[in-house]
Amino acid sequence: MSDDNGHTLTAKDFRTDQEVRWCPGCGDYAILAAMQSFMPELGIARENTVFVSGIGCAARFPYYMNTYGMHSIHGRAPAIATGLATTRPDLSVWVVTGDGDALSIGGNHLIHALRRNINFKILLFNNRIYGLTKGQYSPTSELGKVTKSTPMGSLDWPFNPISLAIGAEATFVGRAIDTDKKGMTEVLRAAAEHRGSAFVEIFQNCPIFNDDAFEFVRDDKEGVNRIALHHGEPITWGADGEKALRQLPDGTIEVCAASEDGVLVHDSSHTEPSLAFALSRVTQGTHGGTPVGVFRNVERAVYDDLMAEQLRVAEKKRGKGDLAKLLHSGETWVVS
Amino acid sequence: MSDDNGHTLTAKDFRTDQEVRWCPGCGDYAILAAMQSFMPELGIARENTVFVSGIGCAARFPYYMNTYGMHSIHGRAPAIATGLATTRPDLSVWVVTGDGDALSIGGNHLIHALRRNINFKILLFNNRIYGLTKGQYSPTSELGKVTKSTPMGSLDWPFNPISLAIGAEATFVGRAIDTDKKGMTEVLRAAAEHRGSAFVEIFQNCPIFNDDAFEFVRDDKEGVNRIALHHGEPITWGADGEKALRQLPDGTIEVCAASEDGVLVHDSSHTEPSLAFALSRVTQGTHGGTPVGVFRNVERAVYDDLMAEQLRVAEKKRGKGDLAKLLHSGETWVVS
Amino acid sequence: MGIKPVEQLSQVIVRFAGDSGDGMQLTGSQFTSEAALLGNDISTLPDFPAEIRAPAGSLPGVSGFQLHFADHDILTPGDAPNVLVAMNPAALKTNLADLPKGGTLIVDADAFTDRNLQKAGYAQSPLEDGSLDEYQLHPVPLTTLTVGALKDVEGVTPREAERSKNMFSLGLMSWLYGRSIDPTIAFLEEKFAAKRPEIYQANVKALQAGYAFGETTESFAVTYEVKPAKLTPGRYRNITGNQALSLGLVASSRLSGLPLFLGAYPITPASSILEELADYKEFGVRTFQAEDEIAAAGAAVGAAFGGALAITTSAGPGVVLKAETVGLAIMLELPLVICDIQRAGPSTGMPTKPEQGDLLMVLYGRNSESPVPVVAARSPSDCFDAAIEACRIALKYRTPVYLLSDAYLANGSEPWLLPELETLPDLTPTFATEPNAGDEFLPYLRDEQTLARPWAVPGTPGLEHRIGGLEKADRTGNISYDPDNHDLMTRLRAQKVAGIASDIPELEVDDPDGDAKVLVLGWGGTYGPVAAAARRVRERGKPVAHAHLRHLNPLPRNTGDVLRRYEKVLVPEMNLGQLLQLVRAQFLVDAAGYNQVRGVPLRAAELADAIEALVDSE
Amino acid sequence: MGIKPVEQLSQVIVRFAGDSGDGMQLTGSQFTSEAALLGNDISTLPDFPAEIRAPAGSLPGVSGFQLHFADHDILTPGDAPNVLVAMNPAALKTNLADLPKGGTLIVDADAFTDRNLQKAGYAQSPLEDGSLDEYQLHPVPLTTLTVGALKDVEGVTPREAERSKNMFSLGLMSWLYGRSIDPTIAFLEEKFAAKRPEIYQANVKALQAGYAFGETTESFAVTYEVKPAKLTPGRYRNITGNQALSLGLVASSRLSGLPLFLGAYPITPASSILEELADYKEFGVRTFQAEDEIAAAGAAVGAAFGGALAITTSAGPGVVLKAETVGLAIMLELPLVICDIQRAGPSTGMPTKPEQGDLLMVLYGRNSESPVPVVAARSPSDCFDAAIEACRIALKYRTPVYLLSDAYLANGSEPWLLPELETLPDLTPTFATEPNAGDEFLPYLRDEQTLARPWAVPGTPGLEHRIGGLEKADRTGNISYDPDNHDLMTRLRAQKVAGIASDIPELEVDDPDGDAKVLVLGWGGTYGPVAAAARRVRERGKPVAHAHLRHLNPLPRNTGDVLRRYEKVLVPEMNLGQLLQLVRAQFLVDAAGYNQVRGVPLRAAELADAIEALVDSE
Ligand SMILES: Cc1ncc(C[n+]2csc(CCOP(=O)(O)OP(=O)(O)O)c2C)c(N)n1
Ligand SMILES: Cc1ncc(C[n+]2csc(CCOP(=O)(O)OP(=O)(O)O)c2C)c(N)n1
Ligand code: SF4
Ligand code: SF4
Ligand SMILES: [Mg+2]
Ligand SMILES: [Mg+2]
Repeated sequence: MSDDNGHTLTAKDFRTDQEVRWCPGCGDYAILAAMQSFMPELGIARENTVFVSGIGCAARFPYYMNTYGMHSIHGRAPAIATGLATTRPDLSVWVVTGDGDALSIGGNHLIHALRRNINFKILLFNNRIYGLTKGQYSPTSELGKVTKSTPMGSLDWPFNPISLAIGAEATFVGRAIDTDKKGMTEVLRAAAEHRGSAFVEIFQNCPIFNDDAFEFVRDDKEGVNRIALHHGEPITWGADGEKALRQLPDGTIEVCAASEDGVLVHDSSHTEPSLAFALSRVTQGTHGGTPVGVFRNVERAVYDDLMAEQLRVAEKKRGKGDLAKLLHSGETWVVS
Repeated sequence: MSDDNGHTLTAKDFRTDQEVRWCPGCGDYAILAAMQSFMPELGIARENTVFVSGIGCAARFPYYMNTYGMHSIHGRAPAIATGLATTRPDLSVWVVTGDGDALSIGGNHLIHALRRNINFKILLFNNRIYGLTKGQYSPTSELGKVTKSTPMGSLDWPFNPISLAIGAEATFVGRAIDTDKKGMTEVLRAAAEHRGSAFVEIFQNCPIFNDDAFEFVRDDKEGVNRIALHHGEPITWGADGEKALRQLPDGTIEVCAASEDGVLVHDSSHTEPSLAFALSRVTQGTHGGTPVGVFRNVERAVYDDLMAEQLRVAEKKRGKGDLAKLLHSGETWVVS
Repeated sequence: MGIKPVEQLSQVIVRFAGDSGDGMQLTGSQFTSEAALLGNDISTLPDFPAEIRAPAGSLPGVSGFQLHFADHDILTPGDAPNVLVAMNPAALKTNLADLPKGGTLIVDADAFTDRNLQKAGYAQSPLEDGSLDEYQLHPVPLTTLTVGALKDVEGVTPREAERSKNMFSLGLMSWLYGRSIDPTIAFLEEKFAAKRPEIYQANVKALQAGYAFGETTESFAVTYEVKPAKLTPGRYRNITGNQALSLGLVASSRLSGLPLFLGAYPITPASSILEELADYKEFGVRTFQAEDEIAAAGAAVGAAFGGALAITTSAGPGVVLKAETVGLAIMLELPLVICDIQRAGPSTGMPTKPEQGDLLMVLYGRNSESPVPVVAARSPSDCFDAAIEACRIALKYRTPVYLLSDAYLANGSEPWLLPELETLPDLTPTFATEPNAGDEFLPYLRDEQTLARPWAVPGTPGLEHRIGGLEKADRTGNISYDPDNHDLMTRLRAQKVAGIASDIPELEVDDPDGDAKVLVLGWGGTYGPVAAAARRVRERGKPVAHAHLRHLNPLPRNTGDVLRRYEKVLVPEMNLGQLLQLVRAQFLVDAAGYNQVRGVPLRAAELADAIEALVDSE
Repeated sequence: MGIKPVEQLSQVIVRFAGDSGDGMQLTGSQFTSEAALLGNDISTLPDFPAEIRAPAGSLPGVSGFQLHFADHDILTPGDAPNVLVAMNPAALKTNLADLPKGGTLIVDADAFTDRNLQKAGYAQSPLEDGSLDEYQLHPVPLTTLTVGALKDVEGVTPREAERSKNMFSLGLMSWLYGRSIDPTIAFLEEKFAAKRPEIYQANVKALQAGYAFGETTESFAVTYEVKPAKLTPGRYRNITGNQALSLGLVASSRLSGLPLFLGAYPITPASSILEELADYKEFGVRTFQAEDEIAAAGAAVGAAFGGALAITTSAGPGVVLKAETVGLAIMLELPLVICDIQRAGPSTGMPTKPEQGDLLMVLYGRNSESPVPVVAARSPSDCFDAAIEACRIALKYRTPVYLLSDAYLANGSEPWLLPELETLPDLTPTFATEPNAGDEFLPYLRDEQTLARPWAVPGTPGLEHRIGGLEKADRTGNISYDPDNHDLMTRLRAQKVAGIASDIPELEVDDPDGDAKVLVLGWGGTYGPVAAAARRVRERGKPVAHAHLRHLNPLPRNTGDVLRRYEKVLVPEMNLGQLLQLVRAQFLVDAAGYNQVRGVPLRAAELADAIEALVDSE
C-alpha cells in the first residue's frame, strides 16, 4: 500500500540499520517482524509515524522502526506520548512498553492515558518478568513466582492487564500473541483504526528469564487453548469449535458446549464494559482457555480532539489571539 | 467498648487538641465525627492505631485523630502505609486520601496496594475536585466540568473509583456518604473486619469549590436514590423498595420492578469480581440510583501475612540468622 | 465638617487584614488600582492564610494585603505598614507586631465580640485595656455602619450586607488618601452589575458610605495626599508575577511562531499560571492538567519533540519530581522551560510563603553531570522578560532551562510598563529540513557556534531518527558505550551550557560614585529589598555597590571580575547561602552571606543596617 | 615435556573476555577464588556488556572480567592486563587496545570463523594478517580441544560440550600460574553434581584437560608463580561491593536490634542488593520490591515510622525519584538510609558503568534547604563498614543518610578481612517511652548534644502524636507558619547535620615523609586508583600526600586545615568536579580537579603522571 505521499511501502522500509539486540529466541523479534509487515498497510508515511517507549527490553523497539522514535525513561512513555499526540494530531503515535514499564512504575500514566482516551496505541509486551534488569518478578508474574528478587516466591497478586485497562475506562482493549502474526495483525489493524487510546496486551516469550510463560497459547497447534474473540460472532473454541462461553446470572462466565443455549455472542462495541470485564476474567487457569482478540472497542470523545475543538471555539469566539491586545488588557494607564 | 488494654474508649478520646481547619460546612467534618464515634467500637488502643494521609483537605484528617499519625506527601500515603503495615502487623493502619491524592498523583500506589492486599484500610474522600489547591478539576470530576484550570470545561473522562479498584484486583470495595453516619459506620466496620486492603470511597461535599456534587444521595430523604447493598439480600430500593436491579445477558445491569423475576441478590463475597464490577457501573446518571455499601468483600492471602510467613519459614529452615556465620559464609581463607 | 486639611506624604504603606472571608485581597487590589491610576508607583504583597480555609475568626484564617504607594519609584511593598486596617481581633493579633508605634490603626469595632476575642486568644478587648495606646487607634463600627448604609438595598441578605464592609473600609481609605472611588465602581459594575445587580448596588453603596464617613466623622482630622511618581512615560498596567510570567510565555509562543504547550499539575503558588494559560486558547495555547508532575514534564518533552514551545510549571515539591524527566531532556537536547515558583520548604513546608531555596536543586538535582541554564526573575513585572529569556535560551540551545520565581513575586504586583512588541526578540527556531552530512541526517551534529543539535520534528520526510536517554555517540546519536565518547559528550553538554555566557549581558553594577568598597550581590526575587537597602545605605552617605543576577547558570562572563573589584561582597538570600556557595567555589572570593529563611521577603531596613555595618567595619 | 621452568612474578593482571554466553564472569571469579585461596592479594573488575544480551559474537555482546593478583597488597584491578584471554574475534576487537605491546594473548582459534570475524568487523583474520605480531600470541583451538576432551561424557549435548570451553581456558590459566584447580572442582561439585551430574563431569573434564594441555603443549615454555601476599593476618573472604553492602545492612540490623526493611525497585547496578537481602529472611529482613522508586522510598519511611531500620536502594535514575520522599524524611526527622549505586549518566546514560556523578545531587537535589549527611564507600569490602556508618548516623541523628557506592565497587571484588563482631559499634537506639516535658510528649524536643528528636513509635501508649511535611513548631511539632520559627527550624536542621562533624574521625593524611607540597584528595570509589597513583609517584621519589574522604557531609572537622597545609591540592574525580566545588566553596582553597568521565575506573598510571607533573611544576 502506498503512504500519504504516494510511496509504496514495504516491511523493509520500516527496518533501521541498527543491529537488533534482543536475545536469541526472544518473542520481541516476532512482534517486530509483524509490526514491520503491518505498517505499510496503514498507508501512513514513515515520517508521520512515531514510536515512543520507556525502558526495558521491549522498549528497545523504536530503535528498530525506521520512523521517528523516542526511547524515553522508565514508565513515562504514555505521558510523553500524550504531549506529542495532543500537539500533533497529524501523527500516528505508538507506545511500546513492557509489563514492568507499563504496569509497575508507569501504571499511573497508563490508566490516565486510557481514561483520557488520548489518540495513541499502546502495545504492552507482557513477558511476566523484568527482562532488562535480568529477571525479577513483575506485576504480571504469578503469585509465588521464584525469581532473583523473590527466592521464596513472590507475594503479590498479579494484575490482569485487561481487567485493569477496562477498570480504567479504556475504550479499546485487545490481546495478541507474539507468534500469532495473523491474530496480532488483526488486533493491530483494529487498534489503528480506533480513534483514541487503544491498549493491546501482547503475550511475549522471554526465553532467558521466563521461558514458556505462555506456551499454552503460543504453541497452541490444536487450537484448544486460544479463544478467539470476533465481534458479532458466538464465542466458541476447541479443536472442533465444540466449547463455548456463557454468562451465569451471578455475572461470571462459564464454559459450556457450543451447542448449548445462551452462548455469548461477542459484542466488543457495547458501551457498557461489564461483559468485556467478565471476559477478561476468563483465563487458562480458571476456564481452560485464553481469550485473544479485541475485548472492547467503543467510541468516545478523544482528548486531543476535544482540546483542538476548544482552541477552535475560543478563536472563533474571541478572534485569533492578538498579543498586543492581550498585553494591554485589564486596567491600564498612561504616564507621560 | 474497651480497648486491648482494658480502657473504655469514647469518641472524645479520639479528638486531638488541634483546631479543625476545614471550611464551614465541609463534608469532612461529618466523616471525622463518624470515624471518632466508630473507633471505640474496634476495641483497639489508640496507640496501636495509625492514620496516614497524603496532601489535600482530606489529608488533614490525621491531625484530628488522637492516635499516631502521619500527614505525608501528595499521593504517597499508600506506599508509606505499606512499609508501616508490613513491618508492624500489630497496628491498625488507616489511609485517608482525596480524589486527587489517591487517583491523580497517587493512582499507581493505590492500585498496587490493592492488588497486593496490604493490610490497611483506605478511605478516599471523593469531592470530585481539588479542594486544597482551590478548585481545579480532579480525576473524578465529570467531563466538561468548568473549573479554574478548565474555563471551557474539562476534557478527561473521569475514573469510576469503584470500577478502578475492582479492575486493580481489590478484595474489599465499598462506598459511603459523608452525611450517612449509619451507612458509613457499617461500611467502616466491614472494612475493619476485612483482613487485607479495604477500599472505601466516601462521597464528600466540598461546599466551597464543588457544592452539591452528591446532593442526590447526600440528602436523599425519601430514599429514592440510594441503592443500599447488603450481602445476601435482593438489591432493591425506592421510596417503597419498589425498584430493583437485574442483570441482562449482555452483562449489564438494568432497573426492574422489585416484584419482577431475576432480581439480583447481592453477593459481595463472590470470588469473581464481574458482578461487583457491573454494579459499579450503576450510577445516578445511567440507572437513576447510586449503590452504596459493600460491593466486594473476599478473602485472599494478605501480603503482610505472606511476608511474615516467609520469615518464619526461613528461620525454621535455616535457623535464626547468625551474623558471625553469615559473614563467614562462602569460601574463606586464613592469612597468618 | 468642612474640608479637612491635606497633608503631603511621599509614600504610604497600608495593610488590610481580615478573615479569609472578608475580601481583603479584593480590597487591597482595588486600592492598588486606585493608586496606580493616580500615577503613584506601587508595590504589593498579598499574604494568604495557610492553605486551608480556617474557621472564621481564627488566627490561621487571617488574610492580608499590603500596598506601598509613593510619589517616587519604589522597590518593595515595604517592611512595615504605616496604616493597619484590621477587620477582626485575629487580624489585629497577627499583624500588630509589624505596625510601628505611632502607626495608624483602623479596626472594625463591631468585630471585637467576646467570641472573636476568645478565638484570637485575647483575654480582654485590646480596644479597652489600653494596650493600643501607643497607636493612632480608630475603632470604627464598620459592620453596623455598612449594614445601616445598605438597609434600603433590596434582595441582599443580611450576611451579604455584612460582607460588604470591606467596601466600606475601602471607601474610607480612599477618602483618607484622596483617591477617587470611580475605578472601583467601574470594576464592581463589570463584575456584578449584570449577574447580581443587588450585590453591585450593595457594594457601591458601602463604598460610598465609607467615603462619606471619612468626610463627616470627627475621627479623622486630616487627609493625606501622595503625588504621582515620575515614572518612565508609557502605558502601564498593574501586574502580578504569575500573570506576567504567563504573558511572557504566550509572547514567546508568538515570537517563536511555535504553539505553546503547558504540562502542569496544580500546586501553590504555581497553579495560577496553569489557570491563566488555560484561558488563552485563542492563542493556540494547550494546557494539559496532568495526573502528576512527572507526567506534566513528560508531556512537555513529548510536545517539544513534536516542535512545540514546551513548558512545565510547578513549585519545589513538584519540581523535584520532574528531575528525572529533565535529565532525559538534557540527553535528548530538546528545548523545555521548567518554571519553579519557589516556596518555603523543605518538603511541604509553608506552601504560600516565598523562599529562594531551590537554586542548588535546579542546578544539581539530577543524577550525574546534567548541566542546565537557570534564569531568575527579579520582580513581578520582570517575570515577563525572564520568561522570554528562558524560552530564548531553551529554543536556541535546545536545552531545558529552569526559570525561577517565588511565592512573593507570583502574587505580588507592581506597575508594568507595557513593552512595544517590536522591541521583543525574535525567537524563531530553525527546524532541520534536510540531511546535514551528505545525504545522511546526523541528529547530534552540532551547530559550531551554539553547540546546539538540529531539531528535526516528526513529519519531516527523510529525517526519521530515534533518540533516547542512553549515552549517544557524537554526531550520529547512536547508542554508545565508548569511554572516550562518553567523556566527550559529557564535556560537550557542559560546554554548550557554559557557552551561553557569551550570549547574555555582562553583570551590571550599580555603584553611582564608583567609590564603593562593598558589593551587594543578589539574585531573583530579593531584588526589591536589596536595591532598597542599598539605596538607604547610600542615603546615609555610605557608598555601596549593588549587582543583581538574572542568569544563575552560566553566570555573566564578567562576574568574577566584578566580585574581585570589591573588598567585601555580601550575598543576601532567602536561603542558607546557595548563590554564596556558587560564587565562592567559582571565584574563590571570600563573600559573606546575609541569610534569612523566614518565609517572608527580606526587610530592606534590616538589610540596610547589615550592609552599613559591613561598610563601617574596619 | 618435562617440568617447565617457573618464573617469579610479583603481580599479574589477567583479563578474560568472551561472548555474554561464554561464562566469562564465572571463569574470572573462579580464577579469583584460586588466587585468593593461594594467599595472593586480589582485586577484580567485571565488565558487563550493555544491558541487553546482544546477539552472539557481536561487539556489544562482549563480557569481560579482569583480575589483578599479587604478592603484595594492591589497590586496583589494574589499568591494563598483562594477559588477555579472548574467546572470539569480538572479544579481541573490543579488548586489544588495552593490552600493552608484548602482552600475552590467548585466543580460541576455533572461534575465528568468517562469520564471527565479520560480526566483529574484521575484514580478515587478525590471527593471520600479522596485526598481532607485537603480542605473545597463543592461538589455541579451545573449542575443538574441549569437545574432544568430552567425547566420552554421556548425556551432554554438543552445545553443552562447547560451552565448557571456559573451563578449559580456566584449566590452562591455572596451570600457567601454578594454581590448584581443586577449589574449582569443589565449586563445580556443589553447583552441578546433584542436579546435573553430566554437566559437572563435563566441566571438570574440560578443566583438567586445559590444565593438562598447558603441561604438554609446546606453546607455553614457562609457567609463572605469584607468591602469597603479606596481608594482615586473619580470616578472609572475597567479596563484591554489593555483597558487602548487603552484609553491612544486615549487621546494622543486628547491631541496632531493629528489624531491617528494604524498599527497592530493580535497577542496574543496585538490583543485586535487593536480591542479596531477599535471601536473608532468617535474619528477619523484609524486602519489598515496590512498584517504583518513590514507593520504595515511601515504604521505607513508613517502616522507619514504625521503628524499623529502613533502607532504600537504587542507582541515579531511581535515586532522583526518591528526592521528594527524602525531603519528607528530613522534615519528619526519621532515620533512613538511601543507597545510591552510582552509574554513568545523565538520564539512563550507561547503566553498567561507574561514575561519581551523583554527589551534588544527593547533597542538593531536593526543594529548599534540606541538609542530609552523605557517606561514601571506598572499595568493595569497605561497603560493609560504610553501610554500618550510614546506619549509625541515621539512627543516632534521626535523619536520612545517603550512602554512595558505584557500579565499579558494586561488582568489583577484593579480599575482605572478616571483622570480629565485638569490634562493630553498638547501634541500639533509644525509643521514647514516656513524656519528655512534664506529662506532655513533645515530638520535636531535641537531644541537647545530637539535636536529634525523640523517636516514639506507634504502639507506645501515651506518646500518640502526628507528624508531617509542613513546617513544624520547635519542640511541639505542631504546624507553624511563624517566620521566626521557620528560620529557627531551618537552622536547627542544618546544625544537626553539621554537628555530626564532631562525631566522625578527622581526615587522615597519608604523607609518609611529611614533606609533600601536593595533596591529592579523593572520595568514594576512586580510592584504589588514587592511592595507587600516589604510591607510584612516591616510588619515583616524589613526595605526595593523599587523603580520602568517607564523609562528604559534613566534611571532617579538620578538612580545611589539612587542605591549607599544602601548596597544591588535586581532586581526582569521575565527574566534572563535584567535590572540588564543595571544598573550594567551603575552604576557598584553589584546588584543581583531575576529571575523567569515561564510565571506567580512573587509571592509576595516567593519574600518577598528572600528579607528578603537578609536583614538578614550578
Ligand atoms: C527509574 C528507573 N528505574 C528502574 C530502571 C531499571 N529498569 C529498566 S527496565 C526495567 C524493567 C523492565 O521490565 P519490563 O518493562 O517488563 O520490560 P522487559 O525488559 O521485560 O521487556 C527496570 C526495572 C530504570 N531504567 N529506570
Ligand atoms: C507533589 C505535590 N504536587 C502538588 C501538590 C499540591 N496539591 C496539594 S493537595 C492537591 C490536590 C488535592 O485534591 P484532593 O486529593 O482531591 O483533596 P481535597 O483537597 O479535595 O480534599 C494538590 C494538587 C503538592 N502538595 N505536592
Ligand atoms: S531478556 Fe528476555 S525479554 Fe529481554 S531480550 Fe532477552 S529474551 Fe527478550
Ligand atoms: S475547600 Fe472544600 S474540601 Fe477543602 S476544607 Fe473547604 S469545603 Fe472542605
Ligand atoms: Mg517484562
Ligand atoms: Mg478532592
